[in-house]
Amino acid sequence: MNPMPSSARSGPPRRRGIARDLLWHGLNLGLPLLFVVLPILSFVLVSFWTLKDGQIVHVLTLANYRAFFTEGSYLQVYLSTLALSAQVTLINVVLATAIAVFIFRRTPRTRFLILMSFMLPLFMSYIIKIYSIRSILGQRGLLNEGLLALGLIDQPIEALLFSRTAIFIALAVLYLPYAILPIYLALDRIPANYLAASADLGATPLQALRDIVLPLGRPGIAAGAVFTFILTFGDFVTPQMVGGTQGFTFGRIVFSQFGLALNWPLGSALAVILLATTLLAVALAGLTLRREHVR
Amino acid sequence: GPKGEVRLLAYEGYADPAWVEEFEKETGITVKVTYVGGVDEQIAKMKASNGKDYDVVTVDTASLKAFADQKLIAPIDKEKLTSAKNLLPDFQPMSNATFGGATYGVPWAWGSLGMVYDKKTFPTAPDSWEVLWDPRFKGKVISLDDANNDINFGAIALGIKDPFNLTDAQLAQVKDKLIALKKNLLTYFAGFDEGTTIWSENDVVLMFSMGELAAINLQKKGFDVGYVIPKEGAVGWLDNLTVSAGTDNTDAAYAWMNFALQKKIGADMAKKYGYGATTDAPQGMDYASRLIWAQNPEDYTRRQAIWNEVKAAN
Amino acid sequence: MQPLLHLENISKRYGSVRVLDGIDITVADNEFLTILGPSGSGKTTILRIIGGFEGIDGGRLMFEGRDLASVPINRRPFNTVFQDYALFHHMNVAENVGYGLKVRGRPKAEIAAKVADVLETVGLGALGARYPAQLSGGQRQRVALARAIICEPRLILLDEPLSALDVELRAQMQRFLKSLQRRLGIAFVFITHDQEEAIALSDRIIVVHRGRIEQEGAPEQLYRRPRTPFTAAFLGENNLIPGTLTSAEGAVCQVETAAGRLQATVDGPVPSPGSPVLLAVRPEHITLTANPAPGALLAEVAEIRFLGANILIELRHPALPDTLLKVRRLADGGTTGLRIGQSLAIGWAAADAALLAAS
Amino acid sequence: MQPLLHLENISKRYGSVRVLDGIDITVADNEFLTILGPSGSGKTTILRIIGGFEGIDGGRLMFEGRDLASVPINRRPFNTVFQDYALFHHMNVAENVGYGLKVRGRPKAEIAAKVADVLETVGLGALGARYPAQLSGGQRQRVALARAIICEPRLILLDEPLSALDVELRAQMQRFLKSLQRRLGIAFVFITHDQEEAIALSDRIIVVHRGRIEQEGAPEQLYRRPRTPFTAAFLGENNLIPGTLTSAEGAVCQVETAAGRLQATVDGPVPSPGSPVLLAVRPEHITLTANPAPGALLAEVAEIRFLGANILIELRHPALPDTLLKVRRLADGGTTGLRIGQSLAIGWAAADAALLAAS
Amino acid sequence: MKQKAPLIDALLGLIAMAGLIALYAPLVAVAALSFFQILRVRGVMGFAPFSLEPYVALIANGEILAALATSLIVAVVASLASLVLALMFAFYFVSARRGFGLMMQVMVFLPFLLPPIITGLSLLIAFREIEFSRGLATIIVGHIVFIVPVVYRTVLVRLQLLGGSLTEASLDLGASQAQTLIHVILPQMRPALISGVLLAFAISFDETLITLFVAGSETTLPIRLWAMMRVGFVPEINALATLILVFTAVITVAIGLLQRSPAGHAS
Ligand SMILES: Nc1ncnc2c1ncn2[C@@H]1O[C@H](COP(=O)(O)OP(=O)(O)OP(=O)(O)O)[C@@H](O)[C@H]1O
Ligand SMILES: Nc1ncnc2c1ncn2[C@@H]1O[C@H](COP(=O)(O)OP(=O)(O)OP(=O)(O)O)[C@@H](O)[C@H]1O
Ligand SMILES: NCCCCNCCCN
Ligand SMILES: [Mg+2]
Ligand SMILES: [Mg+2]
Repeated sequence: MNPMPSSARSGPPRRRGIARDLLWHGLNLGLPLLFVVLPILSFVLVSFWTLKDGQIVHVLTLANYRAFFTEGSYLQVYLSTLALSAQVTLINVVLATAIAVFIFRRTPRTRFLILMSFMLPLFMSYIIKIYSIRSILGQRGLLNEGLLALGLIDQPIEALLFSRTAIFIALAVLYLPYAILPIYLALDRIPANYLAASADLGATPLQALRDIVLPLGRPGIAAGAVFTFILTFGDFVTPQMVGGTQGFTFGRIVFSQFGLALNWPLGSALAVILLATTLLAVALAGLTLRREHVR
Repeated sequence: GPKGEVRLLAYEGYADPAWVEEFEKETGITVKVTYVGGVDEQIAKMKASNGKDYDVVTVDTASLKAFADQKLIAPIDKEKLTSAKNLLPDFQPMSNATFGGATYGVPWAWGSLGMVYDKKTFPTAPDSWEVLWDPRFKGKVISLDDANNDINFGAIALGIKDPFNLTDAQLAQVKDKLIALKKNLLTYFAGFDEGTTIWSENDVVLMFSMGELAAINLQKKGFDVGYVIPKEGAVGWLDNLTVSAGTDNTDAAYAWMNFALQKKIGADMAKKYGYGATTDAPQGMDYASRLIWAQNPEDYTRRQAIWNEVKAAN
Repeated sequence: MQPLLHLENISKRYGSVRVLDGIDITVADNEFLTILGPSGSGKTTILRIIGGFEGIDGGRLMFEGRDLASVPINRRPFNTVFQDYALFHHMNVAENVGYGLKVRGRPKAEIAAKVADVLETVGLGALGARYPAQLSGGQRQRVALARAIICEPRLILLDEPLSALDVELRAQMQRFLKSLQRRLGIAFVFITHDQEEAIALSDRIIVVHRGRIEQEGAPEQLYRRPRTPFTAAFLGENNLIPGTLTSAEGAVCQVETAAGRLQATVDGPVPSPGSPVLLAVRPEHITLTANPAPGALLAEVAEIRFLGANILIELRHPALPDTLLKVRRLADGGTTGLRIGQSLAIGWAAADAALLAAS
Repeated sequence: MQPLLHLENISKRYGSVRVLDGIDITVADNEFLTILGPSGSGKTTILRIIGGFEGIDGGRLMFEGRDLASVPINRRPFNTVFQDYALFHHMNVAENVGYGLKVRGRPKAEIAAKVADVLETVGLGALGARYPAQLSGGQRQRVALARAIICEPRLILLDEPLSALDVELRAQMQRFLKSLQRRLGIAFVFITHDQEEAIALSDRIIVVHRGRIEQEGAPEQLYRRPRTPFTAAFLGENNLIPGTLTSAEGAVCQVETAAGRLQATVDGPVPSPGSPVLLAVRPEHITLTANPAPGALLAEVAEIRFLGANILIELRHPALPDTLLKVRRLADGGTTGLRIGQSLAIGWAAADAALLAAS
Repeated sequence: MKQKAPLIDALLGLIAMAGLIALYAPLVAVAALSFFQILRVRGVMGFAPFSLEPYVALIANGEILAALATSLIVAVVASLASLVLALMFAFYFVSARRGFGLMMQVMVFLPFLLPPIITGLSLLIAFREIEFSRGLATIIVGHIVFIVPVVYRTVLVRLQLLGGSLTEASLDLGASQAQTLIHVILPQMRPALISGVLLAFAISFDETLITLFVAGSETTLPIRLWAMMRVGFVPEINALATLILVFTAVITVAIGLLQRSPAGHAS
């Protein structure tokens, strides 16, 4: 059911002048069209051009898309970035769901504060945080030095930084709050008496989690997954800074085409591919929500 | 921008607040500085706005031609550049910044992409870039991440005489060389600071650096490091002051350039940031003659593609 | 014999509001117990405490002699039909109903069969695939009922489970509940506002008032022998006439009222003469005569209300201006002659007038 | 005279399910109209269409001659008491009740005064500061009621507004609604499952069955003269005996049934002899005699159920094995002698047995 | 009522605790380093004694403070505007015909789905084309375009779970759509709105790559940091980051305390 009854669906009648109707559609379709689609559209066009001797050739061709599949290491980097983001998304959604459920099980009074304590880290610049993560995890970083000083180890642990694992950890930490918030907000709407009823029917807390909490939290979980996937798929700064020689990702390749390489056509095509990927992720998340029966 | 304003697109350290303050007091022109992190962002930004957002842009000699070809910067009007006389004689001809009969930049700051080494590990300075490939130092080497300069560096390390005009065969050679280096690398880094920070937090003994500042900063932090230009040579970079093609305020642009090219400003920059000034012989930077001064390379696009493959290689 | 369930001296507070006070209730095996009381008297709270949804501030809750304090909701062999149904909106009717079996790990085929069976019983055989949002109020209530009974618990807690059903369905569900009780030996704790329903279904009724137990007993006993004015007025209709006790001869007392001296029968100890009392006469026990004998109580017909099977006649006595005397008659044509304004003699057998201590 | 509200030939579908079909209802100014029907028959849907919450698939909705199609919910001079209350849980009771006035921009003082007044009326004077979650079911229902009436709309739509209230409160609210109707000249469209309530309150009752109107009329008329078996069975209890019409003399007909030849009175056109009919006798119209005259209908007492003011006696006739004949008596002691198993003669006046065409 | 589940709660608590530690470790390190700077003597790590020097230096660093001010203005305006827009879009999605809603949704989501450089460049080119000079306004627009999808999603999840009956009741009582929005819908969505706006603020406050392009000569804090990365952060950056965090925490706690819902505001 819709919070706002409307005339458009088979809902109740509602008087609204044609002018108001136009304004409403205009605002909602016009604004994004003007500020988003039109500006971006040119890049889609550019993606079908090519570069020859440093100059753009204005002839439509699929060359850039072909290049993605056949030349260099675009496809390989794309796939490994995809895998990385998928892994981070998976682990973050699991963690964020656990944390959201944890918050949900607190008393109503404390929930908001706990939630906010998970959001607070977003207020520190991620660049500073990455620097900080590095100075903690470095071979001569705070962690190693601390452990050495305490005598817990006698050689610095080497493997903490500059590896795929490091990227994984850093991305997970940086983007965890983005997953927690939507999931929690969905859980927060679960009627209290549903839990009473499921317990009454004999469900263990775990079963209640499986049958009530998680299904009803699904829109939030999907949103959290989409956030995490998209943000990590596009982020090349973090991998580059903590990933060592493994820190090369697809976003970086896209970015590099717009610098001195001046290869906007290829860059645009790669961006379109990135867009298609993220769109697909959104669509997939949408699919899991199809069977949504709202009260 | 408004008449009484000059807009700079610059790197960190090229518009010190003290200078800005002095300039504003002197001329009544307000200074607006926009900092960028690298030349890639700079050119993307300039291209998308046709240079209309800035009056003065600092561009290094290696990318000047690209900026000029894209019509992002305008030729220098030497008449208006009254401070040109302050330039050291070496920089007076501005030859690096001249092509197609026009001069596009005024030399402003320079440095080298040399090697930083740990003095404990190397009681005497390594004399060849080859040491970076030495398996003994696996995982203790870090390298600058810069498509163009890394290829220059690879070519230099291979002993190629003209690193700016590489043949296909040479490029392939350089690529393999750089991929081979990866095995020894702990990581790449992107700026002076990243290099020094990573050095100080990890067990690093060798660095293909972004310049003198890396060594200076490490020494300030208490690390016993040295800076050397190996026998193969090293890229010398030279950043130029240029006038944006999109400016509608040429006078203010020249006012800033004339102000910046004073000897005292150059001296202050050298002191504060460790860059070589073009108006004053810098202390300790006595190796200018051994540097291979950066030039516009044969094909940026190509180089970017190759560099991407290097970085993607396993 | 040990009761199935024993609420011992339970008290409960919400903040500073005390909603239950010294509640003591036993439920025997296979008993149909109804809790009756005005809105806000604490009925739902009692049920929620039994179900384990609310903590208590005093007393104990014993099930077959074991303290339930440490038994979590899902281990209590009870099921509840919630006042607001609490159907899972993301499950369809069949899934809702089968949920209790599913969490017990029963095989799918068994669940499907039982669900179909129970849905048939509550008259929703065709609606298994619907979602709660697609049901009417009464249909939802039946789903809630089906969901609770499918597990065949030892005790079912029902909070007004039939309130949204029409008479026919209601009668049918009542029969169903009774048969369930008989067939499965389940005990019921039932909340209803419908007194006929309470009387018809219950083995025992507990009347709750302001968080305390007012009176309890078998339906007929409670109806016929209320011991407090509250019970007298609350369970079924009653005519309450205030007065003063003048004398008593055995159980039969003389009461001085504004309308004159009236007779009543007391159940239990006789109050001392001179104490204020209430005389309670059921509307169906009042006789009406058109030709009054001398000295008879005369009243004037104020309203005649057709109620279907019954007719309610309201009469005004000049000495009792604040209360209308209610008289109930079968709508069998016997009252056809009555007219508003008509004066009638009213009377009742002394045995039918109960004497209560005024509170 | 133009009706206040006119539902013209309304039909409504949910997907492929047709829930309303050719519904035609008028509501007159100041009328108390009750919609009665089994669970799921479409009552709530009718109310929601009037309120503007549901669109329609056919027909028109006219208010004082104007088509309401383009009038949004908030401009309709109606207020609704929802079946699930729909209280704003983030507002306290007073804020909930005052909401309609607040959005009309009334001054705070006026709102406070009116809210206090209305809360007093529904017996919640002290609970203005509570939140809905802190109320009992019945208390919530009263808040919903208070919230709807405070704006004094032209028409109030009530979806089982009294179902969660106990008898006493219910009677009090019924009186209150009636007085409201009289005092403010408001019209009511009322849904209830309680037939006594429907009969007592309504000026007119509409019986809905499977999305169609079955019959409508004044309560007594509908009760006494049902025209379809459904109405006969649904509104109040009835004993329905199937048979075949053999002959008719005026309105009085002879019906051949399994239990023998019986008499009934037909309302309206007489069916042709030989057609299958139902004979409907109300439980309160059946007389019981211990000493049967020869040829009398004999039945055996199967159950005696005490209902409070009434007693329900169920009898079994050997020729009618599937149906128990229900007989209602006042619980005034007149049935004390009855015992289960006893054989009695049953009878009724021909005028009290209605003849219906079997459907 | 809450079903007791000590084991599950312990496990969840453990995860939450681990999450908090992971999230806060970098923050705590930054805060600590703002008071105790790392000092290495010949490569061996040590700490300088406690000092407020970075804080003193921060007060004197006009450039950074100006960048901070710009960032604050941008973040406040952009997050509030995003909230309003996100709400509008969410209502549109639930009320308009499905096709229109999806169309709007895809468009709104685009900037979030694309690499920021594309979003940044495309906006920059668009601004150039309409001769809209780059400045605070363009940064704000850039941020809004990027933030709206996040807030929209957050708000929509909540809105879709709201259910219609309270809205119906409000309209029934004569409230206009706007009144219903203000008195009924928004209060119900309060947690989503507050956290949505905080999230928006946080994203805007830290947005780098899009800002890089749409900025004219205005400099936000992240841009300043981005550029500073080349030569190194001055110590006052740690002080600044610490202060921002403390302020945010204080504000959040204050909101949290104001948020307290009425007792038992359960279902
Ligand atoms: N969204 C829906 N989709 C499909 N069927 C629906 C939907 N909503 C209601 N129905 C069906 O429409 C019919 C009429 O529903 P309605 O709520 O009007 O019944 P009602 O007469 O009010 O019943 P009750 O007395 O039980 O409240 C029911 O059979 C119900 O199952
Ligand atoms: N959370 C709460 N805070 C304060 N008072 C409450 C709370 N919950 C219930 N109450 C009060 O406790 C009393 C008992 O409530 P309960 O729900 O048990 O009543 P009830 O007998 O079921 O009434 P009804 O017949 O109306 O459903 C009521 O007066 C109610 O207002
Ligand atoms: N911070 C000033 C350093 C400038 C170095 N410019 C080198 C350009 C290499 N692309
Ligand atoms: Mg209750
Ligand atoms: Mg209904």
